[in-house]
Amino acid sequence: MEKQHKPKKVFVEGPISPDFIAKSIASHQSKTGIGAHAIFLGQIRADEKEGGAVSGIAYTAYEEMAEQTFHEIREAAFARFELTCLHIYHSLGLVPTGQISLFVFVSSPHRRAAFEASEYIVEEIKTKVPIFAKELIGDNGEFEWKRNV
Amino acid sequence: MEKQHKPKKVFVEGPISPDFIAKSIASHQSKTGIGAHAIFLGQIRADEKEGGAVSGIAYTAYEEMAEQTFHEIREAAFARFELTCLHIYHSLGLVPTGQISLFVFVSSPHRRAAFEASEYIVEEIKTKVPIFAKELIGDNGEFEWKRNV
Amino acid sequence: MSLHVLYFGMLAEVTGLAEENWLNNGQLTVGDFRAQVMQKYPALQGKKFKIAVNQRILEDLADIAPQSEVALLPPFAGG
Amino acid sequence: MSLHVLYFGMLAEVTGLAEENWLNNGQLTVGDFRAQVMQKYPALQGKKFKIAVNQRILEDLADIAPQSEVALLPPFAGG
Repeated sequence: MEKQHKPKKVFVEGPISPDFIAKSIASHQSKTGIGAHAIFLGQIRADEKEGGAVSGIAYTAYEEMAEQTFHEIREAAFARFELTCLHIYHSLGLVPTGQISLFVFVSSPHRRAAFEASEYIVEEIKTKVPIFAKELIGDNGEFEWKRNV
Repeated sequence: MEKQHKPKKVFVEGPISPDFIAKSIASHQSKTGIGAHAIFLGQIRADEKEGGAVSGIAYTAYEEMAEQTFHEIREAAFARFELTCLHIYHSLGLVPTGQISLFVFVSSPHRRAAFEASEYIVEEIKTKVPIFAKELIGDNGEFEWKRNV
Repeated sequence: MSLHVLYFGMLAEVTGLAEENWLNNGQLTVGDFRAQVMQKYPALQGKKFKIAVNQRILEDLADIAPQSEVALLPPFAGG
Repeated sequence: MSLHVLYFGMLAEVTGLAEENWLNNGQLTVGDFRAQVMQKYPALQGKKFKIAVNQRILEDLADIAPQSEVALLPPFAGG
């Protein structure tokens, strides 16, 4: 990769709104080399636990290391796939059930690269980025620490 | 597949707006079994041709057969993957360069199924649905019929 | 027998029409029909197309039922 | 030497703090540090964690440079 991409801020406070996603899409309509966008959204499930249903997730992170790791994942994706644009957003703090905590937005001239990069990036995020998630359960202040498998 | 899904209208007149996509996402936030959305968007590229750059695509279709084929693709995807929701929208008529003509929206409890279904559905659409595309080139009324390869 | 024939995309430009009625004495296979339509519109020579009968793409050996809707489909370009 | 130690997620609950300074006579490997921290906080026994030194996850045999930032990272759960 000859071109280095400027590190971009990934973390946002609280849920990622559909309106934010729409604005991101709209801002790519002037890039007329793009033929395919692949978007991945992670949404908080109301999984049933012993103490009740999950009502939300509180995210924390080792922020500096996480932002650096996101940057490295982006660079690796640009090197590996033919991409025009790549944006990653992840929530910190509380994200209630049904809301979106991860937004991966990949754009390419062709669909093959968009699909492959989208999967690659999501898997890399799950395994490499130091983000921690406390699942809030029921109404009595119970919680459980989540882990990606 | 025990459950049959009601045929849904796929075709929309003209481009698919980012705002429409945002509304679709928002309407899935009450479905708290969903953990992953995979969205594919097809955007019109300004490819350079002999007579100039592509300025847009005019879509036509064998509409009845196309809607039936879309329905069959949806049923096959529900049978093959663990999906909560699946929506497909495709433009008819003129879609200018930079605008969106295809919106495939797959939702699942888990990311694996969402990714796989998204790719499967887009490939099926490209090869099986009788949609025809006239690429409009430059300013002199030139055009070229597009074909998926 | 009588068929209703539809032309799509570049094929409608070649034939100059979007649809027409098609009359024939006796049974037709898809292959028979393909030969007839290419004889009527020689400009179809060299064009790639599939034939759908009542919205199903059929091979040349298949019979066309009377009153069928027959469509000439150029290469697909959705997405 | 002196290190700055950070605890994240469930590990911060176990130790009761988010960060602290760590003093030691002489050189430490990651494995040495792991043993020390588990001695200081026995509740860390049985918890799964990785150790990052200056934001890089290192194996137990690696040396820790003086003045490093050392982080205890429980299982990741992004996405």
